[in-house]
Amino acid sequence: MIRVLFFARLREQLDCSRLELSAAEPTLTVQGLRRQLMGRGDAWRVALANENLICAVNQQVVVADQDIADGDEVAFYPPVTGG
Amino acid sequence: MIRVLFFARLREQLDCSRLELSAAEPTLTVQGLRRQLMGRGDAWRVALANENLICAVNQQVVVADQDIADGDEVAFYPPVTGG
Amino acid sequence: MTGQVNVSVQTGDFDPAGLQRALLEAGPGAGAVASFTGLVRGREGDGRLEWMELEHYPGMTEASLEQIATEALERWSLGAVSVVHRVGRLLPGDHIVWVGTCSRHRQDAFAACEFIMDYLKTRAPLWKKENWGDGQRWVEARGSDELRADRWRTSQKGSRD
Amino acid sequence: MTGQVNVSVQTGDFDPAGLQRALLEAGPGAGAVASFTGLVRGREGDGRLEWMELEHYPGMTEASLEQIATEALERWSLGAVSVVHRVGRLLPGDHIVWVGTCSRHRQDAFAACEFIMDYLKTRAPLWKKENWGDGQRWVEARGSDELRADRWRTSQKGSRD
Repeated sequence: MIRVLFFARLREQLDCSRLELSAAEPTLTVQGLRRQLMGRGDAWRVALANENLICAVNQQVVVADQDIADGDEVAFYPPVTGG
Repeated sequence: MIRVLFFARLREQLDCSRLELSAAEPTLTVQGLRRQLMGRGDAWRVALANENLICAVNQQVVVADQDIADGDEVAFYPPVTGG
Repeated sequence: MTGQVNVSVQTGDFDPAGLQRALLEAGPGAGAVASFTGLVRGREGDGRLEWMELEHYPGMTEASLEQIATEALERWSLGAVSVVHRVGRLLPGDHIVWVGTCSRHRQDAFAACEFIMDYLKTRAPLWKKENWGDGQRWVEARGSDELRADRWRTSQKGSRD
Repeated sequence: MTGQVNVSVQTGDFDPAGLQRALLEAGPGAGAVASFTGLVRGREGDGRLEWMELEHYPGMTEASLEQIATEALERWSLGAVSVVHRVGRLLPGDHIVWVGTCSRHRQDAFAACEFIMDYLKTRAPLWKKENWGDGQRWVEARGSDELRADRWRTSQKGSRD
Protein backbone atom coordinates (compact mmCIF):
# COMPACT_ATOMS: atom_id res chain seq x y z
CA MET A 1 0.00 0.00 0.00
CA ILE A 2 1.10 3.54 -0.81
CA ARG A 3 -0.19 6.51 1.14
CA VAL A 4 -0.52 9.73 -0.87
CA LEU A 5 -0.97 13.10 0.85
CA PHE A 6 -1.95 16.50 -0.57
CA PHE A 7 -1.52 19.85 1.12
CA ALA A 8 -2.74 23.45 1.06
CA ARG A 9 -4.14 24.78 -2.22
CA LEU A 10 -3.57 21.43 -3.95
CA ARG A 11 -5.57 19.67 -1.24
CA GLU A 12 -8.43 22.09 -1.81
CA GLN A 13 -8.25 21.82 -5.61
CA LEU A 14 -8.48 18.03 -5.38
CA ASP A 15 -10.86 18.11 -2.42
CA CYS A 16 -8.69 15.32 -1.07
CA SER A 17 -6.09 15.31 1.68
CA ARG A 18 -5.16 11.65 1.54
CA LEU A 19 -5.43 8.53 -0.64
CA GLU A 20 -4.37 4.95 -0.11
CA LEU A 21 -3.36 3.06 -3.23
CA SER A 22 -2.40 -0.55 -3.62
CA ALA A 23 1.12 -0.84 -4.98
CA ALA A 24 0.27 -2.55 -8.26
CA GLU A 25 3.31 -1.73 -10.38
CA PRO A 26 6.62 -2.78 -8.85
CA THR A 27 8.52 0.01 -10.65
CA LEU A 28 6.29 3.01 -10.06
CA THR A 29 8.08 6.38 -10.07
CA VAL A 30 6.85 9.69 -8.67
CA GLN A 31 6.20 10.82 -12.24
CA GLY A 32 4.31 7.59 -12.96
CA LEU A 33 2.17 8.02 -9.86
CA ARG A 34 1.43 11.60 -10.84
CA ARG A 35 0.27 10.54 -14.33
CA GLN A 36 -1.86 7.83 -12.77
CA LEU A 37 -3.49 10.35 -10.40
CA MET A 38 -4.13 12.78 -13.28
CA GLY A 39 -6.42 10.12 -14.74
CA ARG A 40 -8.82 10.43 -11.82
CA GLY A 41 -10.73 13.35 -13.41
CA ASP A 42 -10.56 16.93 -14.64
CA ALA A 43 -9.71 18.55 -11.28
CA TRP A 44 -6.84 16.09 -10.86
CA ARG A 45 -5.54 16.55 -14.41
CA VAL A 46 -5.50 20.35 -14.04
CA ALA A 47 -4.15 20.61 -10.48
CA LEU A 48 -1.40 18.01 -10.91
CA ALA A 49 -0.22 19.58 -14.18
CA ASN A 50 1.23 22.46 -12.11
CA GLU A 51 4.98 22.25 -12.63
CA ASN A 52 5.75 24.03 -9.38
CA LEU A 53 4.41 21.18 -7.24
CA ILE A 54 6.89 19.59 -4.90
CA CYS A 55 6.95 15.88 -4.13
CA ALA A 56 8.26 14.23 -1.00
CA VAL A 57 8.69 10.49 -0.44
CA ASN A 58 8.87 9.45 3.19
CA GLN A 59 9.12 13.11 4.13
CA GLN A 60 12.15 13.86 1.97
CA VAL A 61 11.85 16.01 -1.13
CA VAL A 62 12.57 13.94 -4.27
CA VAL A 63 12.86 14.36 -8.04
CA ALA A 64 10.35 13.04 -10.59
CA ASP A 65 12.16 9.80 -11.43
CA GLN A 66 12.35 8.68 -7.79
CA ASP A 67 11.05 5.12 -7.34
CA ILE A 68 8.17 4.48 -4.98
CA ALA A 69 8.03 1.27 -2.97
CA ASP A 70 5.23 -0.48 -1.16
CA GLY A 71 4.69 1.18 2.23
CA ASP A 72 5.97 4.58 1.14
CA GLU A 73 4.33 7.85 2.08
CA VAL A 74 4.19 10.18 -0.91
CA ALA A 75 3.21 13.84 -0.61
CA PHE A 76 2.48 16.47 -3.25
CA TYR A 77 2.35 20.12 -2.28
CA PRO A 78 2.67 23.66 -3.65
CA PRO A 79 5.67 25.92 -2.98
CA VAL A 80 5.93 26.62 0.73
CA THR A 81 5.07 29.96 2.37
CA GLY A 82 5.88 29.62 6.08
CA GLY A 83 8.02 31.86 8.24
CA MET B 1 39.11 77.65 27.88
CA ILE B 2 39.48 74.26 26.23
CA ARG B 3 38.54 71.10 28.05
CA VAL B 4 40.61 68.04 27.10
CA LEU B 5 39.49 64.51 28.00
CA PHE B 6 41.40 61.20 27.92
CA PHE B 7 39.88 57.74 28.07
CA ALA B 8 40.69 54.11 28.79
CA ARG B 9 44.32 52.98 28.35
CA LEU B 10 45.39 56.50 27.34
CA ARG B 11 43.86 57.92 30.53
CA GLU B 12 45.86 55.39 32.56
CA GLN B 13 49.09 56.02 30.63
CA LEU B 14 48.79 59.77 31.27
CA ASP B 15 47.33 59.30 34.74
CA CYS B 16 44.98 62.07 33.72
CA SER B 17 41.32 61.99 32.73
CA ARG B 18 40.82 65.70 32.17
CA LEU B 19 42.69 68.96 31.62
CA GLU B 20 41.54 72.52 31.27
CA LEU B 21 43.69 74.74 29.06
CA SER B 22 43.39 78.40 28.33
CA ALA B 23 42.90 78.97 24.62
CA ALA B 24 46.10 80.90 23.95
CA GLU B 25 46.54 80.43 20.22
CA PRO B 26 43.57 81.49 18.12
CA THR B 27 44.40 78.97 15.36
CA LEU B 28 45.11 75.83 17.34
CA THR B 29 44.44 72.59 15.48
CA VAL B 30 43.97 69.11 16.94
CA GLN B 31 47.47 68.25 15.74
CA GLY B 32 48.84 71.42 17.35
CA LEU B 33 47.16 70.64 20.64
CA ARG B 34 48.55 67.15 20.52
CA ARG B 35 52.10 68.41 19.99
CA GLN B 36 51.62 70.89 22.84
CA LEU B 37 50.43 68.08 25.16
CA MET B 38 53.39 65.89 24.18
CA GLY B 39 55.64 68.53 25.73
CA ARG B 40 54.22 67.82 29.19
CA GLY B 41 56.66 64.98 29.86
CA ASP B 42 57.85 61.53 28.83
CA ALA B 43 54.60 59.70 29.54
CA TRP B 44 52.75 62.25 27.43
CA ARG B 45 55.25 62.12 24.56
CA VAL B 46 55.10 58.35 24.38
CA ALA B 47 51.37 57.86 24.85
CA LEU B 48 50.29 60.61 22.48
CA ALA B 49 52.68 59.38 19.75
CA ASN B 50 50.33 56.43 19.20
CA GLU B 51 48.99 56.87 15.68
CA ASN B 52 45.86 54.85 16.38
CA LEU B 53 44.49 57.43 18.80
CA ILE B 54 41.15 58.95 17.87
CA CYS B 55 40.26 62.58 18.48
CA ALA B 56 36.79 64.02 18.95
CA VAL B 57 35.91 67.70 19.16
CA ASN B 58 32.59 68.45 20.80
CA GLN B 59 31.83 64.74 20.71
CA GLN B 60 32.31 64.32 16.96
CA VAL B 61 35.30 62.42 15.57
CA VAL B 62 37.60 64.78 13.65
CA VAL B 63 40.80 64.71 11.58
CA ALA B 64 44.17 66.13 12.70
CA ASP B 65 43.88 69.53 10.98
CA GLN B 66 40.53 70.34 12.62
CA ASP B 67 40.56 73.75 14.27
CA ILE B 68 39.84 74.04 17.97
CA ALA B 69 37.97 77.08 19.30
CA ASP B 70 37.62 78.51 22.77
CA GLY B 71 35.00 76.55 24.69
CA ASP B 72 35.51 73.31 22.78
CA GLU B 73 35.61 69.91 24.39
CA VAL B 74 38.43 67.83 22.91
CA ALA B 75 38.83 64.12 23.60
CA PHE B 76 41.63 61.69 22.78
CA TYR B 77 41.02 57.96 23.03
CA PRO B 78 42.29 54.59 21.81
CA PRO B 79 40.38 52.41 19.28
CA VAL B 80 37.02 51.42 20.74
CA THR B 81 36.18 47.92 21.98
CA GLY B 82 32.53 47.96 23.06
CA GLY B 83 29.71 45.66 22.00
CA MET C 1 29.54 20.18 15.52
CA THR C 2 28.48 19.98 19.13
CA GLY C 3 25.62 22.46 19.48
CA GLN C 4 22.14 21.61 20.70
CA VAL C 5 19.05 21.79 18.49
CA ASN C 6 15.54 22.59 19.71
CA VAL C 7 12.64 22.46 17.24
CA SER C 8 8.94 22.87 17.93
CA VAL C 9 5.85 23.12 15.72
CA GLN C 10 2.93 24.17 17.86
CA THR C 11 -0.51 25.78 17.84
CA GLY C 12 0.06 27.66 21.10
CA ASP C 13 1.92 30.93 21.53
CA PHE C 14 5.56 31.11 22.59
CA ASP C 15 7.51 33.46 24.83
CA PRO C 16 10.67 34.83 23.14
CA ALA C 17 12.28 35.61 26.51
CA GLY C 18 11.82 32.06 27.77
CA LEU C 19 13.10 30.66 24.48
CA GLN C 20 16.20 32.84 24.67
CA ARG C 21 16.89 31.75 28.25
CA ALA C 22 16.56 28.09 27.24
CA LEU C 23 18.84 28.70 24.25
CA LEU C 24 21.57 30.07 26.52
CA GLU C 25 21.18 27.16 28.90
CA ALA C 26 21.59 24.77 25.96
CA GLY C 27 24.67 26.63 24.70
CA PRO C 28 26.39 28.00 27.79
CA GLY C 29 29.33 30.38 27.54
CA ALA C 30 27.99 32.10 24.43
CA GLY C 31 28.94 35.72 23.88
CA ALA C 32 26.37 36.37 21.17
CA VAL C 33 22.70 35.60 20.67
CA ALA C 34 20.89 36.49 17.45
CA SER C 35 17.16 36.04 17.27
CA PHE C 36 14.37 36.56 14.79
CA THR C 37 10.69 36.88 15.61
CA GLY C 38 8.13 36.79 12.81
CA LEU C 39 4.69 38.24 13.46
CA VAL C 40 1.39 38.38 11.58
CA ARG C 41 1.14 41.71 9.75
CA GLY C 42 -2.39 43.08 9.92
CA ARG C 43 -2.21 45.74 7.20
CA GLU C 44 -1.25 45.91 3.56
CA GLY C 45 -2.04 49.36 2.16
CA ASP C 46 -5.71 49.89 2.99
CA GLY C 47 -6.40 46.20 3.57
CA ARG C 48 -6.86 44.69 6.99
CA LEU C 49 -6.19 41.06 7.67
CA GLU C 50 -8.94 39.22 9.54
CA TRP C 51 -6.96 36.04 10.16
CA MET C 52 -4.23 33.81 8.81
CA GLU C 53 -4.14 30.03 8.85
CA LEU C 54 -0.94 28.04 8.77
CA GLU C 55 -1.11 24.49 7.44
CA HIS C 56 1.73 22.05 7.93
CA TYR C 57 2.73 18.45 7.15
CA PRO C 58 2.86 16.76 10.55
CA GLY C 59 6.15 14.93 10.95
CA MET C 60 7.83 16.32 7.87
CA THR C 61 7.62 19.96 9.00
CA GLU C 62 9.43 19.10 12.24
CA ALA C 63 11.98 16.95 10.40
CA SER C 64 12.59 19.70 7.86
CA LEU C 65 13.21 22.33 10.56
CA GLU C 66 15.56 19.96 12.34
CA GLN C 67 17.45 19.36 9.12
CA ILE C 68 17.82 23.11 8.53
CA ALA C 69 18.96 23.73 12.13
CA THR C 70 21.47 20.87 11.86
CA GLU C 71 22.84 22.25 8.62
CA ALA C 72 23.38 25.60 10.39
CA LEU C 73 25.31 23.79 13.15
CA GLU C 74 27.51 22.20 10.50
CA ARG C 75 28.21 25.46 8.72
CA TRP C 76 28.83 27.79 11.67
CA SER C 77 30.32 27.53 15.11
CA LEU C 78 27.21 27.59 17.30
CA GLY C 79 26.41 26.70 20.90
CA ALA C 80 22.72 26.07 20.28
CA VAL C 81 19.90 26.65 17.80
CA SER C 82 16.19 26.93 18.48
CA VAL C 83 13.37 27.07 15.93
CA VAL C 84 9.72 27.39 16.94
CA HIS C 85 6.92 27.72 14.37
CA ARG C 86 3.23 28.09 15.05
CA VAL C 87 0.45 26.48 12.99
CA GLY C 88 -3.31 26.89 12.94
CA ARG C 89 -5.29 30.12 13.03
CA LEU C 90 -3.41 33.33 13.88
CA LEU C 91 -4.49 36.95 14.23
CA PRO C 92 -2.70 40.24 13.42
CA GLY C 93 0.20 40.82 15.80
CA ASP C 94 0.42 37.13 16.77
CA HIS C 95 3.83 35.45 16.83
CA ILE C 96 4.46 33.12 13.87
CA VAL C 97 8.07 32.01 14.19
CA TRP C 98 11.07 32.39 16.47
CA VAL C 99 14.64 31.49 15.52
CA GLY C 100 17.49 31.88 17.99
CA THR C 101 21.18 31.08 17.60
CA CYS C 102 23.97 31.46 20.10
CA SER C 103 27.68 31.45 19.49
CA ARG C 104 30.96 32.79 20.79
CA HIS C 105 31.01 35.37 18.00
CA ARG C 106 28.29 37.55 16.55
CA GLN C 107 28.99 36.85 12.90
CA ASP C 108 28.22 33.14 13.32
CA ALA C 109 25.06 33.86 15.31
CA PHE C 110 23.79 36.40 12.75
CA ALA C 111 24.63 34.35 9.67
CA ALA C 112 23.09 31.16 11.06
CA CYS C 113 19.90 32.93 12.16
CA GLU C 114 19.38 34.50 8.75
CA PHE C 115 20.29 31.24 6.96
CA ILE C 116 17.69 29.34 8.98
CA MET C 117 14.98 31.89 8.17
CA ASP C 118 15.86 31.85 4.45
CA TYR C 119 15.79 28.05 4.31
CA LEU C 120 12.68 27.75 6.48
CA LYS C 121 10.85 30.13 4.13
CA THR C 122 11.71 28.12 1.04
CA ARG C 123 11.97 24.51 2.23
CA ALA C 124 9.88 23.75 5.32
CA PRO C 125 6.40 22.44 4.41
CA LEU C 126 4.22 25.24 5.77
CA TRP C 127 1.52 27.13 3.91
CA LYS C 128 -0.27 30.36 4.76
CA LYS C 129 -3.85 31.13 3.89
CA GLU C 130 -5.07 34.65 4.57
CA ASN C 131 -8.47 36.28 4.90
CA TRP C 132 -8.40 39.99 4.04
CA GLY C 133 -12.16 40.42 4.39
CA ASP C 134 -12.77 39.84 0.66
CA GLY C 135 -12.36 36.07 1.00
CA GLN C 136 -9.61 33.59 1.70
CA ARG C 137 -6.53 33.11 -0.41
CA TRP C 138 -3.37 31.07 -0.29
CA VAL C 139 -0.23 33.16 -0.04
CA GLU C 140 1.96 32.91 -3.15
CA ALA C 141 5.59 31.86 -2.78
CA ARG C 142 7.96 34.73 -3.60
CA GLY C 143 10.84 34.47 -6.03
CA SER C 144 12.83 36.86 -3.86
CA ASP C 145 12.74 34.35 -1.00
CA GLU C 146 14.12 31.70 -3.34
CA LEU C 147 16.94 34.03 -4.38
CA ARG C 148 17.80 34.81 -0.77
CA ALA C 149 18.01 31.11 0.01
CA ASP C 150 20.21 30.52 -3.05
CA ARG C 151 22.84 32.92 -1.69
CA TRP C 152 23.84 30.32 0.91
CA ARG C 153 24.67 27.66 -1.65
CA THR C 154 28.00 29.07 -2.70
CA SER C 155 29.14 31.93 -0.50
CA GLN C 156 29.12 32.64 3.23
CA LYS C 157 31.05 29.81 4.73
CA GLY C 158 31.26 29.75 8.51
CA SER C 159 33.83 32.07 10.04
CA ARG C 160 35.73 31.18 13.16
CA ASP C 161 37.70 34.31 13.92
CA MET D 1 12.52 57.76 7.53
CA THR D 2 9.82 57.60 10.16
CA GLY D 3 11.00 54.97 12.64
CA GLN D 4 11.55 55.53 16.32
CA VAL D 5 14.97 55.37 17.99
CA ASN D 6 15.60 54.32 21.58
CA VAL D 7 19.13 54.48 22.98
CA SER D 8 20.31 53.85 26.50
CA VAL D 9 23.73 53.62 28.17
CA GLN D 10 23.29 52.24 31.65
CA THR D 11 25.02 50.47 34.51
CA GLY D 12 21.98 48.35 35.40
CA ASP D 13 20.89 45.14 33.70
CA PHE D 14 18.22 45.07 30.98
CA ASP D 15 15.46 42.63 30.10
CA PRO D 16 15.53 41.57 26.43
CA ALA D 17 11.84 40.60 26.53
CA GLY D 18 10.75 43.99 27.83
CA LEU D 19 12.98 45.74 25.28
CA GLN D 20 11.45 43.70 22.44
CA ARG D 21 7.91 44.53 23.62
CA ALA D 22 8.78 48.24 23.76
CA LEU D 23 10.35 48.00 20.29
CA LEU D 24 7.12 46.58 18.84
CA GLU D 25 5.08 49.25 20.55
CA ALA D 26 7.35 51.91 19.02
CA GLY D 27 7.09 50.31 15.57
CA PRO D 28 3.62 48.78 15.39
CA GLY D 29 2.57 46.58 12.49
CA ALA D 30 6.01 45.06 12.04
CA GLY D 31 6.23 41.56 10.64
CA ALA D 32 9.87 41.02 11.58
CA VAL D 33 12.01 41.64 14.66
CA ALA D 34 15.74 40.93 14.64
CA SER D 35 17.66 41.20 17.87
CA PHE D 36 21.18 40.76 19.09
CA THR D 37 22.22 40.17 22.69
CA GLY D 38 25.89 40.38 23.63
CA LEU D 39 27.04 38.69 26.84
CA VAL D 40 30.26 38.55 28.85
CA ARG D 41 32.17 35.39 27.91
CA GLY D 42 33.74 33.83 30.97
CA ARG D 43 36.21 31.43 29.32
CA GLU D 44 38.96 31.61 26.75
CA GLY D 45 40.74 28.26 26.50
CA ASP D 46 41.77 27.47 30.06
CA GLY D 47 41.40 31.06 31.26
CA ARG D 48 38.54 32.25 33.39
CA LEU D 49 37.43 35.84 33.44
CA GLU D 50 36.99 37.39 36.88
CA TRP D 51 35.34 40.60 35.72
CA MET D 52 35.13 43.07 32.86
CA GLU D 53 34.86 46.81 33.14
CA LEU D 54 33.30 48.97 30.45
CA GLU D 55 34.37 52.60 30.28
CA HIS D 56 32.46 55.14 28.21
CA TYR D 57 32.49 58.83 27.27
CA PRO D 58 29.36 60.23 28.91
CA GLY D 59 27.34 62.16 26.37
CA MET D 60 29.33 61.14 23.31
CA THR D 61 28.63 57.43 23.73
CA GLU D 62 24.87 58.09 23.73
CA ALA D 63 25.17 60.53 20.81
CA SER D 64 27.25 58.04 18.85
CA LEU D 65 24.73 55.21 19.35
CA GLU D 66 21.90 57.53 18.31
CA GLN D 67 23.83 58.50 15.20
CA ILE D 68 24.36 54.85 14.28
CA ALA D 69 20.68 53.99 14.90
CA THR D 70 19.57 56.99 12.83
CA GLU D 71 21.85 55.95 9.98
CA ALA D 72 20.22 52.51 10.04
CA LEU D 73 16.78 54.16 9.81
CA GLU D 74 17.97 56.09 6.76
CA ARG D 75 19.36 53.02 5.03
CA TRP D 76 16.61 50.50 5.67
CA SER D 77 12.87 50.51 6.02
CA LEU D 78 12.43 50.12 9.77
CA GLY D 79 9.61 50.68 12.23
CA ALA D 80 11.87 51.16 15.23
CA VAL D 81 15.42 50.65 16.50
CA SER D 82 16.58 50.13 20.06
CA VAL D 83 20.18 50.05 21.33
CA VAL D 84 21.04 49.46 24.98
CA HIS D 85 24.64 49.21 26.20
CA ARG D 86 25.82 48.61 29.73
CA VAL D 87 28.86 50.22 31.33
CA GLY D 88 30.71 49.65 34.59
CA ARG D 89 31.74 46.32 36.09
CA LEU D 90 30.26 43.14 34.57
CA LEU D 91 30.64 39.46 35.36
CA PRO D 92 30.70 36.34 33.14
CA GLY D 93 27.26 35.71 31.67
CA ASP D 94 26.10 39.30 32.22
CA HIS D 95 24.35 41.15 29.42
CA ILE D 96 26.52 43.75 27.67
CA VAL D 97 24.47 45.00 24.74
CA TRP D 98 21.06 44.59 23.14
CA VAL D 99 20.15 45.76 19.66
CA GLY D 100 16.65 45.30 18.26
CA THR D 101 15.20 46.32 14.91
CA CYS D 102 11.69 45.86 13.60
CA SER D 103 10.46 46.11 10.06
CA ARG D 104 7.82 44.84 7.69
CA HIS D 105 10.39 42.51 6.11
CA ARG D 106 13.05 40.34 7.63
CA GLN D 107 15.90 41.38 5.34
CA ASP D 108 15.72 45.00 6.56
CA ALA D 109 15.51 43.95 10.19
CA PHE D 110 18.49 41.57 9.89
CA ALA D 111 20.70 43.92 7.88
CA ALA D 112 20.04 46.90 10.15
CA CYS D 113 20.68 44.88 13.31
CA GLU D 114 24.01 43.57 12.02
CA PHE D 115 24.99 47.01 10.68
CA ILE D 116 24.34 48.61 14.07
CA MET D 117 26.48 46.01 15.85
CA ASP D 118 29.31 46.40 13.32
CA TYR D 119 29.28 50.19 13.66
CA LEU D 120 28.85 50.15 17.43
CA LYS D 121 31.90 47.88 17.73
CA THR D 122 34.10 50.20 15.69
CA ARG D 123 32.75 53.71 16.33
CA ALA D 124 30.98 54.09 19.68
CA PRO D 125 33.36 55.28 22.43
CA LEU D 126 33.34 52.27 24.74
CA TRP D 127 36.37 50.40 26.08
CA LYS D 128 36.63 47.03 27.76
CA LYS D 129 39.13 46.16 30.44
CA GLU D 130 39.30 42.53 31.53
CA ASN D 131 40.70 40.72 34.54
CA TRP D 132 41.62 37.11 33.75
CA GLY D 133 43.13 36.45 37.17
CA ASP D 134 46.66 37.33 35.99
CA GLY D 135 45.98 41.05 36.14
CA GLN D 136 43.93 43.61 34.28
CA ARG D 137 44.31 44.42 30.62
CA TRP D 138 42.59 46.60 28.07
CA VAL D 139 40.98 44.66 25.26
CA GLU D 140 42.65 45.29 21.89
CA ALA D 141 40.54 46.47 18.96
CA ARG D 142 40.30 43.82 16.25
CA GLY D 143 41.04 44.46 12.61
CA SER D 144 38.32 41.96 11.67
CA ASP D 145 35.72 44.22 13.30
CA GLU D 146 36.98 47.13 11.22
CA LEU D 147 36.69 45.03 8.06
CA ARG D 148 33.15 43.99 8.92
CA ALA D 149 32.16 47.61 9.42
CA ASP D 150 33.77 48.58 6.10
CA ARG D 151 31.47 46.20 4.24
CA TRP D 152 28.58 48.62 4.81
CA ARG D 153 30.31 51.54 3.08
CA THR D 154 29.73 50.40 -0.45
CA SER D 155 27.36 47.44 -0.65
CA GLN D 156 24.17 46.41 1.07
CA LYS D 157 21.73 49.19 0.34
CA GLY D 158 18.31 48.87 1.94
CA SER D 159 15.89 46.54 0.20
CA ARG D 160 12.20 47.27 0.06
CA ASP D 161 10.77 44.16 -1.58
